[in-house]
Amino acid sequence: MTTTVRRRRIEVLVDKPLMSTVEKHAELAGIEHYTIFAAHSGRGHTGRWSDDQLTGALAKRMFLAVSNEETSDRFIEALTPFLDSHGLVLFVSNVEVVRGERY
Amino acid sequence: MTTTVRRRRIEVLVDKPLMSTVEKHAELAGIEHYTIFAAHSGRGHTGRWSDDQLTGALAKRMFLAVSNEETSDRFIEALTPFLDSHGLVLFVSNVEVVRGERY
Amino acid sequence: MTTTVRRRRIEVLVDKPLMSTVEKHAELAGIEHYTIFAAHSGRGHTGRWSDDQLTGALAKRMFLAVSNEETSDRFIEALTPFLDSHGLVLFVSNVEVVRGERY
Amino acid sequence: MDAAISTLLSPVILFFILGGLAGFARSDLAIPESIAKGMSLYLMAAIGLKGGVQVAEAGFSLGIVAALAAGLALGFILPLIAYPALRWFGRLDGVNAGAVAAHYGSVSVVTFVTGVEVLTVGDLAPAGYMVAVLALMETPAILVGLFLANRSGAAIGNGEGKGGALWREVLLNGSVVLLVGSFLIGIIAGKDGFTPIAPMFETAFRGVLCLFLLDMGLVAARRLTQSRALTVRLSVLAIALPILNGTIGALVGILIGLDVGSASALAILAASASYIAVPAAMRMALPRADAGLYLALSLGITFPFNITVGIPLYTALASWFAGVIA
Amino acid sequence: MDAAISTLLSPVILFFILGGLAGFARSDLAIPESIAKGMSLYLMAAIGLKGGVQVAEAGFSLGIVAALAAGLALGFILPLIAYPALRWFGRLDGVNAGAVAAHYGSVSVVTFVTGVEVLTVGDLAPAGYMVAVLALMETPAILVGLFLANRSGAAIGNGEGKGGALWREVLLNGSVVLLVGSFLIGIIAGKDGFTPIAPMFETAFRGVLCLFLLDMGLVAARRLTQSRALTVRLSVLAIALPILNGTIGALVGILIGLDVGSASALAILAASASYIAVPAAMRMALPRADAGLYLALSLGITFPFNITVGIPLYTALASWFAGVIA
Amino acid sequence: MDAAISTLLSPVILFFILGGLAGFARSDLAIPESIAKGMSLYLMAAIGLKGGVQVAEAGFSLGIVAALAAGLALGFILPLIAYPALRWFGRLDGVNAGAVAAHYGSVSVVTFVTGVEVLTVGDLAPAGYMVAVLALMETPAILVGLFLANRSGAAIGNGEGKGGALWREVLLNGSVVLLVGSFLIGIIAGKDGFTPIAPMFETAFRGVLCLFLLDMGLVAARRLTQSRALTVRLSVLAIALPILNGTIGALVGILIGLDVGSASALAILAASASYIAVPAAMRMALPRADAGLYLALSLGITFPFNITVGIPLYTALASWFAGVIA
Ligand SMILES: Nc1ncnc2c1ncn2[C@@H]1O[C@H](COP(=O)(O)O)[C@@H](O)[C@H]1O
Ligand SMILES: Nc1ncnc2c1ncn2[C@@H]1O[C@H](COP(=O)(O)O)[C@@H](O)[C@H]1O
Ligand SMILES: Nc1ncnc2c1ncn2[C@@H]1O[C@H](COP(=O)(O)O)[C@@H](O)[C@H]1O
Ligand code: NA
Ligand code: NA
Ligand code: NA
Repeated sequence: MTTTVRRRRIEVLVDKPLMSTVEKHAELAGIEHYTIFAAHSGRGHTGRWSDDQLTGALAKRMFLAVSNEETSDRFIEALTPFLDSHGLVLFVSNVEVVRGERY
Repeated sequence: MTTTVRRRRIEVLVDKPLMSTVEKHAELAGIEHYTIFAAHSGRGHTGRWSDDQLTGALAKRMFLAVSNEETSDRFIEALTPFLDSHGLVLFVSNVEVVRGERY
Repeated sequence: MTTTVRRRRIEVLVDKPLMSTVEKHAELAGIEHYTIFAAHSGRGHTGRWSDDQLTGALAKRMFLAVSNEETSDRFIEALTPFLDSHGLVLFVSNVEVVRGERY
Repeated sequence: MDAAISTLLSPVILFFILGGLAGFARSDLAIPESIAKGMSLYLMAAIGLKGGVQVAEAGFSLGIVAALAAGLALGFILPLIAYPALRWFGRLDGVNAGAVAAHYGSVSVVTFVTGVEVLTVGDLAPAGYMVAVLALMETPAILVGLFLANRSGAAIGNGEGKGGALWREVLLNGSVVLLVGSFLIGIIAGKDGFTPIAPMFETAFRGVLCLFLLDMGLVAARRLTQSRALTVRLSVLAIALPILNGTIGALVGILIGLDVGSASALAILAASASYIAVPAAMRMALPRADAGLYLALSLGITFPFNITVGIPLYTALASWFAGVIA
Repeated sequence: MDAAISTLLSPVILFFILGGLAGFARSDLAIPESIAKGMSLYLMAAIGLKGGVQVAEAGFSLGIVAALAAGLALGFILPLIAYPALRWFGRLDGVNAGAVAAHYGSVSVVTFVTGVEVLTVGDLAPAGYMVAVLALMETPAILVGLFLANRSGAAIGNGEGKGGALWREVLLNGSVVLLVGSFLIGIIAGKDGFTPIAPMFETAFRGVLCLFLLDMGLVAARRLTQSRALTVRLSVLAIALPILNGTIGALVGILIGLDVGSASALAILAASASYIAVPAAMRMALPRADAGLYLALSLGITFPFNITVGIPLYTALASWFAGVIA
Repeated sequence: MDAAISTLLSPVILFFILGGLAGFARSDLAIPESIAKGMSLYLMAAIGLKGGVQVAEAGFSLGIVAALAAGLALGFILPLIAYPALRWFGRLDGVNAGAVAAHYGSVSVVTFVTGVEVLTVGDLAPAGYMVAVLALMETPAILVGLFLANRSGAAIGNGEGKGGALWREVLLNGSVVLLVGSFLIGIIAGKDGFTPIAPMFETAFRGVLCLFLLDMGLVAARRLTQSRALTVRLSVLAIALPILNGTIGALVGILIGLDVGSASALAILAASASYIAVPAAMRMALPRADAGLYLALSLGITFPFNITVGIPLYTALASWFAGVIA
């Protein structure tokens, strides 16, 4: 059987215009590889929203990175001050990966 | 280190025209915040599909919400009758969040 | 309460032109149902990328399947030789599902 | 015969064939979904506007009422014919038979649009009000199909979906709203109001139709190859039903006194199978029905048949009936 | 009055109304986002090009300088009027009041484009350089709005976003770059260079505007129904502010010696509220402001008001001021 | 010289420069991907149709055979020249050198389209059959590039991708299918069949090209700034290779007896580097090659060079060779 090791999966929901803040702190914390997904719509404290490419103000993205515990802790620490001011939604969970040395 | 608490991550794959059922039950169960993603394509018991915006009949969405155990149980319970009739695919897993009181 | 059982959630980040390899091995390993999402952008060892539909060469997809341990192990085993050559990124984690016999 | 061949050799149809061939050969040629959707909306707005302007020019006539009534009647009756054929000859269960029957009772905007193009080239341009008939025929079959599926015991989505959302989907379906709305705008604006926007909605029309049919060819081929539930019996029905419905439509059109062009248009409407309004409604109301199946039948078989063979056939039938009756 | 009614009955406005009705009825009619964005970019390129070509034809004039200066001044002053109204009458906190004020001080390209269409039909075509005024008026209000929001104590994004990204967003905003760029291309290319591309940018213009306004109607209705924070007081302001700003704009335009058409265009610019450049900048600089709210006000109320009632109103005001002063 | 400057000042090229400047300044101006893809498909269909109609008018000639043979030969030979240059001067490994060589041996549809526009304005319109040469030149270089990369020891995707999927990608690539298909439709439809769809495919052509090149400017700037592997040596090659290939193409064109316009078109094809068919095939067959690198070279450097400097240069070369030889 292929051996796997445990790593941390970090996901951050963030407004499109504020993504650069998340990316900057990811890179500072040592997260070099990440993937971004576009959200379609949702509901939050100001009601229903859906991405209209026209104004761009309501678009949301999902930032996804898998990394080791240390790096992920550093990243979470760095983002914590922005959770409220930037309305970030951050989840962390465990995943197993093959070739653990890459993460 | 930033303290995190355990919450439940609920994901539901659902046909686009049936999403309103999932949203209604989410709101009834007390899930006020959620995010929806568009799926691109896939394979199920009727074969390969891919979202063509033309007919709209084959589009699928992913509903994602993070909430506490109680709310998530209520939501799962409410959706269970629709799993078969609406072809829903529902997963639950654990995540850690900062600022646990918000979920 | 609705009873749930533990299953494996497998996610594979893969270049769009190489998706067919992943799908082929999924089907060979017995994964009959899966869903694919389009990634928006990201950062890897060759730098920043974002999906431009024009060349299509930089588009990435996320393959997602939930299945039982045995099938998922078989699939991971089959994909391992391609992790490096095809630049696949593969994560596995635990999820709970209702109607476990379907997965 | 000559007309049929010249139809097949017009760029509009050739692009459809190109798309179909590329799709079967599994070329990676693909038109972005949003572009296809945009072109589809454009075609609806254009056909609606032009129909409205024509009605504004021609004024009200009794033919309008007769055609609307005939269309409405066909919308209710055709699924009642299709359903038993699908159940007993096609061997479908009640839910799937009801869902497919709804598709064949309703109409395909693009089949109509292509038909109008072909008829216009052949000097048989149908009356402008046929656009209103098109809009009217979109929904009745949905109700009949759901009724038939329910009778067969399909609990519609556990009591869900029966509510407002479904009714909104049925009555305020995007294509119905856009067709009816543009038709009314055409009537209000009239020829003078239309002139400034004509370059967009008239001059560019055929070119857009070419590119749209290219995509439809690709989509039709994909639907056909991806479906798992398609049987020979069902494929036979996907050709027999449009021929039957088209014949009925042509006959009814001539009997109620429509000109040959308008009767042909009615036949094309009757023969066409929906692939926009009905699939969306069925997905909502009958989630257990196999979407891959009804799209394979309506988009994968009936649509190509109508575009290539059906349109000239129904036109010939309408001319023949007109000759016999006159 | 007649002019106002004929405006309301032109296809361009009728499509907007159709979209609004469909949106309120919650029809599933929807134009793909990317198509809407594409049409919006097209409209900007077209209006920029045409303005540039007109300036190349008409040559440089003192009117240009006066109009640019007036536009710039309005961009700085209008948010200073809107802010106290939003805080005290509208009962918004400082951050939201600053964000909304920025929208009303800036401009809406599509309101301008629709206004130019209506004015041109009424033989009051504004000068080509008004496009430059449009571009110039997009950003000053953003700076004033941010200043006001900050004074009220809103730590802008924790010190983040103040940096290069925000400035780039403000100064190199896509719509500003495209407008200014196309304007310059129009000046360089002149009438001769424009002729070969005119079929795309001139002939098709109104048709595209119809479809785009259909989408704007849908979007406006959605914004209005989805917002939670909309109050009666704010809704009143979303109509009072454009009337006030439009009156100021018309007056200033006539006072600095613009012809009635150009003064009307300046009034339309002053009255219009941004929904592209400003929302994006506010989301970045004031993430705590409620995006649903400012879009509901600018897109959901002010935009429809301007398109249907405002444009003829501001034109009438400009004509009246011109008469009084002459 | 004059011709070169007037080329640079045409709106088509100015929009490209605008896009490039906006991209370098990191403006948030962006054209939705699906719109860009749609315009790219439109341009292919239009150029294919027009080429086909011209061939239908002009009839078959020996020139066609000569041009096709020359194009095929260039497609096989040019990568064999590029590969050693990339390995030894550019210091790339075998896999990347093979992948990049394939790009330079293949062709860019938009460079060709822009070239035809420029040539037509300068009264040097190339023959319609050059579209067939364009289609024929898309794939041979892919085979040669893969052969070279493999010789250097790159196990292609672990034995995967060698199969049907890759061959389908290479031979049934969307752009090849659309070009060849539209070309054939143009031949079948002829001038009479083309007239009704000409407003879409001919009149609007240049306008669409403007907007598409705006996007290409943005994309080129992004490719250039995002790549990590770009070196000075490789950048030199990204300009030297098109000059060399263009010179060869112009010479070959004149030697086989093509008119100056067609020879210039062959030169432009030879000089251009693929950014649609080849990147997709390389991603599949050589997943370890750096996609950021080959796109930076072909889209970020060679494409802008050809659009602004290359096209007039190769045309001048072809004229000069024609004079020398005559
Ligand atoms: N618990 C959650 N689960 C999933 N998505 C969420 C959650 N909380 C917030 N979001 C998303 O983030 C957006 C902003 O959240 P809020 O700041 O709470 O309005 C919402 O509109 C949702 O799309
Ligand atoms: N185990 C699974 N993992 C991921 N996606 C699934 C799974 N089961 C079903 N799906 C998705 O849900 C769709 C409908 O599933 P089914 O009802 O099994 O045909 C499929 O086409 C997939 O896209
Ligand atoms: N650890 C990771 N977490 C999330 N996405 C990743 C990760 N590693 C790689 N990726 C994605 O996969 C792409 C290719 O990765 P690489 O092969 O490392 O260049 C990157 O551009 C990312 O989008
Ligand atoms: Na029918
Ligand atoms: Na304003
Ligand atoms: Na080349």
